Amino acid sequence: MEIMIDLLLNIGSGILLILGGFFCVSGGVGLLRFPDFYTRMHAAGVTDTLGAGLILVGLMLQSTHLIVLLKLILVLLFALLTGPAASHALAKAAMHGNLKPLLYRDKSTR
Amino acid sequence: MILGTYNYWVVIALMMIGLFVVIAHGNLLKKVIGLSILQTSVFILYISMSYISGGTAPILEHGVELYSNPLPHVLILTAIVVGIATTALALALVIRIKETYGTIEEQEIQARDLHEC
Amino acid sequence: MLIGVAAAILIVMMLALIRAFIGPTLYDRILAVNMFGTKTVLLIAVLGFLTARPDFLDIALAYALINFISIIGVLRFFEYNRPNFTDGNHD
Amino acid sequence: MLFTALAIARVKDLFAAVMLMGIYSLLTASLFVVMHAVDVAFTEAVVGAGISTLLMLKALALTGPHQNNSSYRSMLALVVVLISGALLIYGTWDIPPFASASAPIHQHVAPHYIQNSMQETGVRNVVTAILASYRGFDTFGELVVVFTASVGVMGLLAVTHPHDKYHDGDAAAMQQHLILRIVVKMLIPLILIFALYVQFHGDYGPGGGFQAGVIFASAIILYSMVFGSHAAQQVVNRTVIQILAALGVLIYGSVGIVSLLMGRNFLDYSALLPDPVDGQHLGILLVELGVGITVAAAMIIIFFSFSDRVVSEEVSPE
Repeated sequence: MEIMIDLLLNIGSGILLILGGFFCVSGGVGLLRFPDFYTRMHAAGVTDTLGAGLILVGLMLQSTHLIVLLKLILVLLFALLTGPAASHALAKAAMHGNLKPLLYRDKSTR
Repeated sequence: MILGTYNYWVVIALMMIGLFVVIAHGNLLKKVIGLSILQTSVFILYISMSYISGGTAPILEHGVELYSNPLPHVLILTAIVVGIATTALALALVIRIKETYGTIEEQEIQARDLHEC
Repeated sequence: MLIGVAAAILIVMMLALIRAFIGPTLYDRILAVNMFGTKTVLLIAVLGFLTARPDFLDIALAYALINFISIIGVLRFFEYNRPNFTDGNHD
Repeated sequence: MLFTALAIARVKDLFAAVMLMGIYSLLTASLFVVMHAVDVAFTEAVVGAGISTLLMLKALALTGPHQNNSSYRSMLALVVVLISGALLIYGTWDIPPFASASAPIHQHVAPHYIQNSMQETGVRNVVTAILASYRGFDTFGELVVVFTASVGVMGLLAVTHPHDKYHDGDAAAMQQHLILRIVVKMLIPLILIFALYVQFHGDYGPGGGFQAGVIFASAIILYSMVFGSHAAQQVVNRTVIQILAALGVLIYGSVGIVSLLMGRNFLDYSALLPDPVDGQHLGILLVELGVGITVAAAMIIIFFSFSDRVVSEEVSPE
């Protein structure tokens, strides 16, 4: 029984870690390849929340001590709190800074 | 033998970049940035000296024998905080220079000094 | 497994770094720095597990906080310094 | 890492250079983690990535972002750099290879620290033990340097405008960031608690007075950035902070004096309690407290001096 649980935990954390790594990489590629700032921000947002969340939960399943688990939860909490808040502030600042989103592929803005 | 000391090569490269920035750029703020690159290269020098392959962080645990050398860590830890304090002082000086001279370009400052003499 | 994840994070950090270098606007650079910071948090957490010293998580925690603070600082700097920076947007 | 540094050297726009500096510092810190220097990585992370970027931005706001091309002497610099670089590389021929355990640096006092610090001080983190106990003199000196630097910044940037002329343009600008304000409100208590945890957990894990002080200060800085520096200065009174900065140094020094009065050497904490190990532990705790208080206060003073300057610059042309 113990071994089963261990095995399940390991497999679960492995899947989560791989998924998280995949989302991170795809977000990174998006950050590099997307055409304008706002779409890039969308890509970065994916890695900040989904990628980070999956990796951290994957690590949680592997942790053996309670304090480690607690700290991981705290890190996750911070990531989930600060990531979107920072993205939001960044988008707002960019909007105020007269950086227009690329809606169509034309050069005339307004 | 050459490959064995690659950490020093990296440190030297960083140090030289910092020095280059300090000498080549006339902007005082850029000079401060160059100085802090130089400073960081020294930190890396110390920390890389204290690293032992197979060792672990110098927080004692049961059953672990080989630790990194903690002494450079202490020196650098305090050096970083002192470094930020001195950087702040340098930046404060830059700001005062800007207020007095109206510029932070080295040559313009010297030109104004000569002009006033 | 953990090594693979660490490698993936490193790749992402490289990508973010490239974006920070070429970033056409300043906001792109800020975004790249922000992402770089969050990835560093993850990398340190994973490294802590890799070396079996989960004490490292304290550092990851501090990173998460400091990264946020510096991003906010940068943004606020823009909010009310923009007049000087209108021509600095494209370098 | 090298690429970052090179990019910093090349970029003309100072703002981009400062941003890259932030990345550079993060990279350095991860390098320190890889090299097992957790305490140092901690400090570099909180100081380099946080405070120093912010201070540089503040300075940038005061001096203007553009660099003049005329004063760019790359030839001379290149020659100097190449010559000194070659000399330094020549110097590495005799240096023992990277990461070998038999290098001279690992033979001198370090084994003593690692083997005996547990019995002598009762502190698990060797770095903390050395910092506060074995090399307490150094740390005291460095604390005084930090204190002096903060006094120097205060003296250089002291605001001459009367206080009631404050105009909090930044606070008004931040008023509309509702989400940000709420998130920050939630975060600040967490940061403060985390700073205290770092302060007192320094005996067992990475952490200690320096890091805790900076984290504490950064919580205040975050508050002042989002709610305006006027509001922040109502929370942390300027005079109180100045007194606190001196108080930290005084705590450190007086621990030393007390041990002197008990008939031992300056900063020999074994004298503080009947049991030498307990005494050491108490002494380290007190000293770290002093360090934390002074560092936090000094950072807050420096930051306020800078940001007041920004505000008063904005006021003066009107």
